[in-house]
Amino acid sequence: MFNAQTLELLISSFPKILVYGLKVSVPLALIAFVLSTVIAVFVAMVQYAGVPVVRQICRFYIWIIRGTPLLVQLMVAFYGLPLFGINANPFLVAVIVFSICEGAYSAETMRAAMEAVPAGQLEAGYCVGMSYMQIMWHIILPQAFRTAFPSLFNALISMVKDTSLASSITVVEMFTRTKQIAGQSYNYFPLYIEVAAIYLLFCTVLTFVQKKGERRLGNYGVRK
Amino acid sequence: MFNAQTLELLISSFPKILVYGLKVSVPLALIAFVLSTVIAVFVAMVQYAGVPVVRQICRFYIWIIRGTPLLVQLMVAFYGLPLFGINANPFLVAVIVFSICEGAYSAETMRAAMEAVPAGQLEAGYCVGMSYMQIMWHIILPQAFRTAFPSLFNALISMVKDTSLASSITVVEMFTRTKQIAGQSYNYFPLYIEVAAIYLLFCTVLTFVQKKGERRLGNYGVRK
Amino acid sequence: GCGAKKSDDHLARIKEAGKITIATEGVWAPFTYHDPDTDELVGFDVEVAAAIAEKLGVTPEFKEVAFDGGLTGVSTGTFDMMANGVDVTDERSETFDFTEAYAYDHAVVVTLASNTDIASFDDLKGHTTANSAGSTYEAMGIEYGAAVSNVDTLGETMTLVLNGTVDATINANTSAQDYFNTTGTTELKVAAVDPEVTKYAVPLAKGSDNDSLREAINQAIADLRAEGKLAEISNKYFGADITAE
Amino acid sequence: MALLEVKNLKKSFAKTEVLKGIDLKVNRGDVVSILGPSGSGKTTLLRCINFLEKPDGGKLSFDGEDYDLSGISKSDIAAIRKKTGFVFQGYNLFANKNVLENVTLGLTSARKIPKNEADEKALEVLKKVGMDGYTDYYPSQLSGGQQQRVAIARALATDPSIIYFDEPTSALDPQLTSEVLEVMRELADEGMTMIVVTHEMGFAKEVSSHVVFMADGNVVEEGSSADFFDNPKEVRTREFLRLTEH
Amino acid sequence: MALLEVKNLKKSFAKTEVLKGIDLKVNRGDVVSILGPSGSGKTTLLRCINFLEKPDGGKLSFDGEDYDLSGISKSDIAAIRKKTGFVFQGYNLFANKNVLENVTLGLTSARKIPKNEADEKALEVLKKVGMDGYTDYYPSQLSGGQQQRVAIARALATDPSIIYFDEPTSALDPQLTSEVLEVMRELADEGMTMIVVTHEMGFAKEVSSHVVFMADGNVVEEGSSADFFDNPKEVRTREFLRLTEH
Ligand SMILES: Nc1ncnc2c1ncn2[C@@H]1O[C@H](COP(=O)(O)OP(=O)(O)OP(=O)(O)O)[C@@H](O)[C@H]1O
Ligand SMILES: Nc1ncnc2c1ncn2[C@@H]1O[C@H](COP(=O)(O)OP(=O)(O)OP(=O)(O)O)[C@@H](O)[C@H]1O
Ligand SMILES: [Mg+2]
Ligand SMILES: [Mg+2]
Repeated sequence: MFNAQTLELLISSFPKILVYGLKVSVPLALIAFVLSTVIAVFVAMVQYAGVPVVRQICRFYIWIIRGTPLLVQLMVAFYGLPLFGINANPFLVAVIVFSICEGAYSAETMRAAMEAVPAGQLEAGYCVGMSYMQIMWHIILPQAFRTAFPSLFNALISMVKDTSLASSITVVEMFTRTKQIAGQSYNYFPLYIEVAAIYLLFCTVLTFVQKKGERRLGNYGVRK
Repeated sequence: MFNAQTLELLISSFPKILVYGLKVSVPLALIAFVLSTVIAVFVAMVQYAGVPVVRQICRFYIWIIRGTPLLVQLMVAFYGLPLFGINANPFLVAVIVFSICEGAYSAETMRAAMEAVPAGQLEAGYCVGMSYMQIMWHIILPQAFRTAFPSLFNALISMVKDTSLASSITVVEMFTRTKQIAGQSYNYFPLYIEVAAIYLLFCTVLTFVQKKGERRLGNYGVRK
Repeated sequence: GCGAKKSDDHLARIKEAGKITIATEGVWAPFTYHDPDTDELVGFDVEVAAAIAEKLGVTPEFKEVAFDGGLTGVSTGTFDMMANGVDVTDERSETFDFTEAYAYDHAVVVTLASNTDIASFDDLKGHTTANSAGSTYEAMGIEYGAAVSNVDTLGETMTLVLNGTVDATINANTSAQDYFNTTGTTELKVAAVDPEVTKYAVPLAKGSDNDSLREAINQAIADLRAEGKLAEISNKYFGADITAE
Repeated sequence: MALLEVKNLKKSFAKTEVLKGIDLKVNRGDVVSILGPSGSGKTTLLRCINFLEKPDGGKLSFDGEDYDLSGISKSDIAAIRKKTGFVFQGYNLFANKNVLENVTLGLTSARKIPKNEADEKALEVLKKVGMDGYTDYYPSQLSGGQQQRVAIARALATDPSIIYFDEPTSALDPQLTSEVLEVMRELADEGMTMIVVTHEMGFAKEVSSHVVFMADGNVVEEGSSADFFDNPKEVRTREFLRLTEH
Repeated sequence: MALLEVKNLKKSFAKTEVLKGIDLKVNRGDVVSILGPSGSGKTTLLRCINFLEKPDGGKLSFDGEDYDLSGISKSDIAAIRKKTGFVFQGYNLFANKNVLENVTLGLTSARKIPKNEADEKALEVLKKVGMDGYTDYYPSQLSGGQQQRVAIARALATDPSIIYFDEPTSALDPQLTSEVLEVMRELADEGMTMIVVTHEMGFAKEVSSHVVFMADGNVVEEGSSADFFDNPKEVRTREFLRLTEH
């Protein structure tokens, strides 16, 4: 299985696979990561503040999304939408579904992080005359985000790999691209190892960015 | 697509799918969860204690495993082992690979939870004459486990769904079973919705067990 | 465009749009795959579908998608049709309306060349096979009393046979031959051929909306067959004509 | 006329009544010390009059306006809070902001004062508490006494009519305590109105104009600082003063 | 012969020398108070002699055995720790164990004493600190004073030759402080050997037999308790005593 011909295949396919990682998998994961974080912050805030009805809706959202497979969510969104006359771009649908799905997980992370900010921070904000939203924006969210950051980044790293599910809705990303190439020669195994190595490369870069980011966000003078 | 015939299909397939959930997906996830937790505790402890060389090995393990897709890990294990003359049972391979993969993620969770136990707990243990391992066992690990429990359970809920990847190494679990049934009539969509509902059922039960478990583990008299 | 009232007839809508969307996997040689040299989507099904589109007077627009997604998309109208060596059974005909067959195939049993236990489908009883979940071949394996394992792709199935993990695999004769040709393996052989014929046809969503489209595709297939075009494509990819029964 | 007057303030948690009808009057320039055993409701009283807890009943008149404590509107709460300062026992400095930002945030964000004006004001009050050399330190980099002085500066920056202190020195060691008490003494001398919950008898005796002694949710005794310490009338007061003199 | 004698103990963190060569001698039955300003190295001293920090150099003789502080073996550390007790400023009770388990764990787990014997011993020491009614409470359900008394019971349970206290009352309010000091006074009366880092001048004066005053990593002055307070020799000592009398 591992001979000169395989080596040649690996070399020639490397750029082809890589380009789909850079063009599809990574952008998909990154955009969805940003959007999911926005969703997570909103959903976490609603629960933190205990907004009556909206809170229940958010719990329902988290329950449904965490309880069902991402693949099915993707298919429901992509093939279900046309039933309502909406013909969306598959990449767009993938971005939205990944954002919504990851948003549910990250919302729980953010909520826990917000609850870990001491209540005194909120009270002190009130006592200098700030409004609830001002306190959220300047005090609670920055501190919660710092706490949640490593977990959120972990989720991003997972998501880069999960993008392969998008093949069910016509999005050809890095993993499907690998299958295409492997399908030409039936030489799946070496190519799968190759794509794993490329994922590893991306994840190493992301881990590095995470470390930098953690330092950038600062730990507010706390010695570690 | 949704007609009387589909309804009949859904009803007749329900027990068939469910039984594969109870027989394969859930046991696979549960066994792997237990084993991965054992791995996680070990790996987290090695890092917490800063054991020289083993610590580097553990970091390497975490880096490789989190950086590569579970699917490829499964295939490397399953198709790679026979190259060394080992013909393992696919379910066993799946259990091992899921345990090792989840172990890497959970190790990070456990490590963070151990680091969150105040240093004074360790020092107080030394001061009453306990050994390092006694302190770990009686003091640090129970407290860390309590903190990590919700995250670990989240991972379990994800894993129940991820078991579907085991199909690539010949393990027929709930999702593959659904594909089999759908393949007879090519009526994928309704059956996918059905299997999603069954996943949701399992996850609801697990969430309930988690709540009970959290209460059982106790919060050591801390008022919430 | 949005807002404008859409025609109730699928064929009319396709003609109006000037294109037909065709779902295909793109990872299954020689039916639908990427040419190793040009990287273009090619294959028997791809060329047949393109020829059909030409007959309809529209441009083919291929959508590469996983098998389950492709069929789902056909049933919901996301794709107009699928060209992916979809084989017809009675049960599937209740979910989709199939056109006339454009190719025929036979199921074969593939084993190690050294295998002497299996010489017919009946010999499968008590042996292990591997196939993708939901495929016709999986059902056959079960029917003949084999213990069937599931994997995703043909390459994986063959690997399992080569490894000795399973005793045999059932697959389309066409696929098996292509695998032998592409990989040049001599360790495998066709151990048995099923006399029953497998029909490859185009699945369309159920409903009278599709009547005229099905008619048009049937006509296109008949014309292409009469013109010798189908045989030409078949010879190009299989080195044999599989388009006549 | 009194700056702040509380009448019949009541507050229960679940079944326990923590404040059983408190009356309190503070004139401009007063320094009122609140003493009392642990659990008597001192903190709860301060928190109620700044609405960190929702009072169950009572009247408040503040700066000439009358309010019903149990039914007060959000905008009234916001208005009152803009005229008061609060110094917590645990400092509660904003952990993600440096010293300067901690002091300016109440100005720039809550009062929309331009940044340069806010910085100027912040430096002025930080100087007053001797912390102007630490503007870019984060709270975690400061000692307890330094944090508490920044917290006082934060309260001062908004030019409040009154500042509430809840045991401002109880988390500090003796030396840091002296630093903070010194700052408070200066504020008193400058005529700042203050209510101070404290265990520091020395401070209560020397600095405050009035002393209120609470026990079990009631005001047991109150009076001028001199009267209270030299001539306590109630048995409970005497017992308390004896105990804290260990 | 001294129970514990430290000679020329040195300890640095990174570049800063925190202990610059400390000598300390404690006889059986002594109660030694260690005083000194914040940052003088008092906590570090206690932590070094119980090996919670690794000393850089110095000699220790303990219970008749001599050790080299910088090169002491793990088994010697374990042996010494089994004869000592430590009471932390922040209590450090085991959060996942109830009061009884907190006290018995050092017996059952570290010393393999049967559970029923350990329980008996635990009840005895809990009674001594007045906490025998709280055996099944968790630390988080107790007030600071109660927690500190349990911490003392935990240290007592193993029958140590000496107990080290690091500011045992500084996190407590005046009333809780009295409770804990009362327990320590009784221990002293019973002849327990103790080293107490404290800011409580009253305690140091009345209870301790010796006082050590530290500043900047050095012992500035030491002597009998009476001598030290009535007749301090060093300028720094006098300055310190004046400051803490605010
Ligand atoms: N959020 C709460 N829920 C329930 N009970 C509370 C709450 N806050 C305070 N209490 C109770 O109210 C009583 C008064 O508490 P408060 O903190 O006002 O006392 P304090 O006089 O400030 O005491 P200390 O001197 O210890 O600070 C106590 O018995 C306390 O347990
Ligand atoms: N782990 C550490 N790393 C670096 N410096 C430290 C560490 N622990 C203590 N120090 C420094 O050593 C010096 C002495 O600290 P130590 O805690 O022993 O003082 P202390 O006399 O107990 O003070 P306090 O009365 O405030 O408790 C201080 O300057 C402190 O900042
Ligand atoms: Mg209070
Ligand atoms: Mg100290």
